[in-house]
Amino acid sequence: MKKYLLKRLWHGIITILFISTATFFAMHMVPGDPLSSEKAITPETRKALEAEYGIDKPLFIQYGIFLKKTFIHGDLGFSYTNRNTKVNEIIANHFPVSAKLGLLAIFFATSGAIMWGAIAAKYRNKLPDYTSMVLVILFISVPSFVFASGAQLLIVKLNAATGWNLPYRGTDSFVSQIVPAMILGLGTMAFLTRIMRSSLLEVIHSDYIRTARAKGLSPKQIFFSHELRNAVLPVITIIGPAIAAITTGSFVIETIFTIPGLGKFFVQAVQQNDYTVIMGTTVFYGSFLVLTVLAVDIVYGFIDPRIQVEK
Amino acid sequence: MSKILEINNLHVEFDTYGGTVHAVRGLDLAVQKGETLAVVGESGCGKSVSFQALMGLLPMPPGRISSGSANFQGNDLLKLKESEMRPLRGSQIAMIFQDPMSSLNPTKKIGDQIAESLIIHKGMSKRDALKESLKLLELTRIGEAPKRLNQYPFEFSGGMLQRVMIAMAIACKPQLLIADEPTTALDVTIQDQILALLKDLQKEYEMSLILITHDLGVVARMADQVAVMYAGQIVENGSVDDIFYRSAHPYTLGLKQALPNSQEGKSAQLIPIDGSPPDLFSPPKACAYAARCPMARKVCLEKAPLIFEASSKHLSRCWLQHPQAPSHPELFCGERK
Amino acid sequence: MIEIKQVSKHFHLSKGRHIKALDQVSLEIHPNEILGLVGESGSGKSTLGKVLAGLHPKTMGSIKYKDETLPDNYSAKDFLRLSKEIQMIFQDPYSSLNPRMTVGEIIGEGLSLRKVAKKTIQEKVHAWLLKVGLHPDHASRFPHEFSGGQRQRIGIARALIVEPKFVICDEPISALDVSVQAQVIQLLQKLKNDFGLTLLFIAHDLSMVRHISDRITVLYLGQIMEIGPADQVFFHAKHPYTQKLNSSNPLPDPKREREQPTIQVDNSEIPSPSEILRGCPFASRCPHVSQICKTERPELKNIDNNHQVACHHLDKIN
Amino acid sequence: MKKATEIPDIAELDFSPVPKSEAHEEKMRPSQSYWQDAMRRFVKNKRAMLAALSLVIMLGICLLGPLVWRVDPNLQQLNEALQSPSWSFEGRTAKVIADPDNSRMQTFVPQAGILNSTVENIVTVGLASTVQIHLSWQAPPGAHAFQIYRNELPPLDRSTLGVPLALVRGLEYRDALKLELIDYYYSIVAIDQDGKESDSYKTLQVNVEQAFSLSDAKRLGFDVEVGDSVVLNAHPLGTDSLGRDLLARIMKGGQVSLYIGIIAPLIYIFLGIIIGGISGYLGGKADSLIMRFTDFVIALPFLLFMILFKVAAGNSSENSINIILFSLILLSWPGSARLIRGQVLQLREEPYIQAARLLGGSPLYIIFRHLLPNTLGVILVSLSFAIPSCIFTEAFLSFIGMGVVLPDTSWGAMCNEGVKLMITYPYLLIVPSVFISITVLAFNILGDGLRDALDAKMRSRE
Repeated sequence: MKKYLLKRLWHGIITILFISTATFFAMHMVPGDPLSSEKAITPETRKALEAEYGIDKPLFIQYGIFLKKTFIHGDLGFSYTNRNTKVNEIIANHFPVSAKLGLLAIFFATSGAIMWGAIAAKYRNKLPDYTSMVLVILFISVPSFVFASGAQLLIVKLNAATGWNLPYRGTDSFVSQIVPAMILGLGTMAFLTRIMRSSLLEVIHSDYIRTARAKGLSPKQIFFSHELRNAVLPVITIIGPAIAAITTGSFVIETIFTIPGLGKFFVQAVQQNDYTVIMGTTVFYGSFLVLTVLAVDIVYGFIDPRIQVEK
Repeated sequence: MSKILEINNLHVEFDTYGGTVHAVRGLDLAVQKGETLAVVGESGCGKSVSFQALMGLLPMPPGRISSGSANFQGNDLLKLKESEMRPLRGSQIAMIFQDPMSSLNPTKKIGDQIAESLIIHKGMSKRDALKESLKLLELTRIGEAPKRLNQYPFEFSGGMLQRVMIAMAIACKPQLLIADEPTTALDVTIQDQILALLKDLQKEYEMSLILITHDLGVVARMADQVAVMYAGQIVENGSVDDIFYRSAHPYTLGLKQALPNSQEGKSAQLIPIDGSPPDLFSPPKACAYAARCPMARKVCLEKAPLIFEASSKHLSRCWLQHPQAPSHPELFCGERK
Repeated sequence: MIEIKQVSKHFHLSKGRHIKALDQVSLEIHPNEILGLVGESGSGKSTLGKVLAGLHPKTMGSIKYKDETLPDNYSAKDFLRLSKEIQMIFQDPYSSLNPRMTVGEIIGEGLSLRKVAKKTIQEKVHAWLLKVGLHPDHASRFPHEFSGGQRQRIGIARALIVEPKFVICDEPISALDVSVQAQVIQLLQKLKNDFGLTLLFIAHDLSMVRHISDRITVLYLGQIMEIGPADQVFFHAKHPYTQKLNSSNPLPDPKREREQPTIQVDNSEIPSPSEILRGCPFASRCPHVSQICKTERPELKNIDNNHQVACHHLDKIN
Repeated sequence: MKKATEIPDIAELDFSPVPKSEAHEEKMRPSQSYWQDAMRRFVKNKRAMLAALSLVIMLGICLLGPLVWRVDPNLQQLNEALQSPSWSFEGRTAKVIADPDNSRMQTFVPQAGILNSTVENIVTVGLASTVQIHLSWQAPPGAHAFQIYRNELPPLDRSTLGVPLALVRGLEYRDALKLELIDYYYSIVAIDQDGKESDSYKTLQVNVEQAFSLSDAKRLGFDVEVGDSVVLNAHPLGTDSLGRDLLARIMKGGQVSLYIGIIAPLIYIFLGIIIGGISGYLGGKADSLIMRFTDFVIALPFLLFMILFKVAAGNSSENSINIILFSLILLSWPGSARLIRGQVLQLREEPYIQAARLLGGSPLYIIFRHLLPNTLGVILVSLSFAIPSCIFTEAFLSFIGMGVVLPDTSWGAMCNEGVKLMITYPYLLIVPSVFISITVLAFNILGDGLRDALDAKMRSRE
């Protein structure tokens, strides 16, 4: 188990390095340099700025400095558009907002998927199954921004019609996060529902469930002590990628609902060509995702005994 | 001796896209207390399906029991409600399956899986059930039983898993154990061990044993009574010696002749059975074996054969057992001549 | 005809761990004989078949076919050249036929790869369909329309249409029903006589191997335990493992089974092939085991004409 | 089993021997290849056929539509802006009028006195058209200025006069504010010396006609004079804020969405087949090297890198469509390479491949004769799921402004434009959303149908 953990951790570190390198060089493919967009600056200021940002040095030295700053000092530099703000601060200020939203969405997606998937599998080829499968394919096919805009429109009209004051933007209260989180988790939930349904169907038809029935267990006992745990395993393996989908999906939701999360900030930075912020956010998100997938894998190792003992 | 289980006229059908498959077509069987009944037949003859239907383990739909009764200690198993059947399953009647690897839950500890039936049928506490599980595991002669209790199925070999299955099956001292091809997936030397174990446990617990198999060697080693199945019906039923030394049905005879003998010296040619079993979507009205039978007569293709008694308690579903039918030298025809 | 010398085959699992599927196996196969190869799962019997056919490169040793030393690693050209000599019949009649090809294409594949004229192929395919007991009309059908026994016959026709001299039968009957097994065995025996084939017959069913073979080789965990004439090995086995194998094998004869002395209780497990370090592989299960068995590997010793056994305690046991 | 009790007499039974040939006859169903069989299943699947039909319609609209609907999707007609969808396909005629002249303004000398009456004689000057509505009126004594209100419904009282348009210190007002083909109710309230609005008002109902100013007409390419009339386009799906026809834009945007959605998967699955196929077939070191690399690419956060590539290629580049295409391919091939490799690895061990090797089949022969035909089903299914996911990705990127840029458009980009005016003009968002959703939905259902028809695992379960 220890060996397995170390191996996985090592893989994770290499992947993060790869992501950083890819990000660095992708950013340096940009034609011109970040300062050319600045309004008229004197050669002296320009020199000073170049020195400040370190872009007067050869590319590979810049790369070395970038790696050293990023991984040894954990310093992602200053924003270009907002000179006095460190990228670290931006992340520290805005990531928690996104994280809260993402966690809520993941919770909503997984719990919903397990429930719907189980219901669909249990009533296979009956009405609940058909309805949930139609909804699943709808939720997979309709882009989240459509749902988000639609929901917002609905809330606005509802408020106008009833005189209520339901929140449709911002993060003032916990309530205001529920609708965005649900919409953010919708696609993932649909996807996971499908997996849950098919994995439960496979489990239901497996030999060991027949054994459990032959032992005289009741359907309820079989479901909770045999079927559920085995059926959830494949769902858990996909939670890593699902978290990735949800975190990146949050760009849109945050933009539409004007939630001041990191996603919205990233989109803004891209629109303003704020390179340090783009790079910093990418490296941060990339590392975050790699670590998340790693964490999910490790958790999986604890749940599935086959992995636990083998490695 | 008394009958512990009596199955009458069991019909099982499957609804598929291609039509209805008549998998079991009127099965009659009786098992005596403490004896071993072997049910032999080739794949697709309905032997496993019959007993899964009996235990209520058949997925329905597509499966369907269209008629029949099964008397087990005064209860008709086929008419019992699921909730009435449950207390019997695993405590009075237990079952073990062919593939021990897939028949155990891969994510549950062995000990917990054995303890489960003790907890539900005997109302034991988990602690007592685990203690009892250890005893059961030791009974199956598995090595290092205390350690095994906390392991998962993937850490076991096939033979050990089959021992676990057996431990699980005998946990509540059932009166009847149904073993569905228990050794087919195992190596010969391991099969030997498992068969010996089953034999010993049967004696010790005074269980009746129904052994479903396709291997005539296993039948010869284990059985008291034998039922030979073909195309969803029993074609011959008798004691193990009746079946092997006084085969009264051409199919039984065919099976024997298709196997190599074990006399020293040059062995005789194998005689294969031509053709393949009939399509059970539309089973033949007359004798199902007639198309492949080297001894077939016109009547076999026209009329369903009746059941004749070749000798005492030795039954055969074949027209050639008719008291006045022409005789064949290989086929045992009782005291007729 | 075939001379196998000290052939080993190791499979690498992960760093530093490997399985010795075959461990210094030496064996001769004579022209026009059927050599049976028995062993339990993990004994390496299928591996030996695949090494002989060139499907697995061998780790060590040499194989001589007629007078030619076969290459370690086969190229497509080697296969094409040797396809007239060595062919193989596979175990699983379901996965051994390409589901997207018609039966005619499958059987004719060997000929079309040699660029034989289409017409000739068609004629030969028809002839072979008849030879294996199928109908020429079946050529246009797909494998999924056939039963296991019929599929196995298609596999036999595919292997034999190129007229090989040596055919490796890798458990050709294990997946079949008893009545169908006899059909396939009979077909193989007939074809062997008609074409003067040499067969390596791999199976785990001792009775069947004894029935069809002239000689039997017993393999256990990648090593040969005993080789000898079929009846010698079956009725007068000298190696404790072969004896155990024989006594475990249930015979379709209730009287004999009742007579058989009940052997002492044995709960030993077959060790995993990666665990064997040195000594006799059967040492962990052998009732006659002594210190030497655990440290020294027994050599194959001639005890009779053509009968060889690898055991330290031959005299003590027999 | 029970012994028969009544045994028929031997005379009733025919125990004569059967000739061998009579006993054995083989029944076989008509032979069907894998593809025929799959096709039959697919055609029987009603949902999948419906999806296929809607895709054909969708492709027809986007590719053939522009041949029928000859409207320039980039044509901006500000006076046609933000028209709601209407199902009348008939063109509307519009008069061409002289360009509005804003220079002449009547001088207005306020009369002294106390404001105690309302404005008189409100009239329209010239043609009241969608170009302009010119009002003029007479001032009551004491009026120093006038407040103009406009409403789309007749006002009921002083408080329901509608939108205050302007405060005018003259006796005329020219209204050109988003005029539509409806009746307007203009109310004028006089204002006294102290800037206090009078309590009374006068209302005029104005009937608007469709018209074009001469210069607008010329700019749009009509060769006309004042007094002529031109035929205007109908807008079945309405127009956007710049007056561009939404139907034409949907067709154009659809071409882009479908182009990216179909070409990208075709290319990256092809790449995947080659890379995965080589990797799986070669095995060993080459395989683990290639697979390690694909693992890394898969680990890249997909959307972030899509955006990153876009930024790196220049955010406002003219070639925005191909940049998205390229980035999609660059980031998506590893998935299909892995899939194909898995298939090849699995198939490579199949006995029929080994049999083909034994018969002397070269690697190329084995790949084309055995491996590819057996992976084709999987490839087709993954393609049918890759297409909707690419359409989705493009829409997503364009929606956050990171995708297709002007002058090109796509459904996602149209949604992006639409969301800004969503509250007041919901159709701007709804129309492109519906097109995206239907297309993606249809592809997904089609993929499900294909998988059901082709998947061998599903077949054996039946």
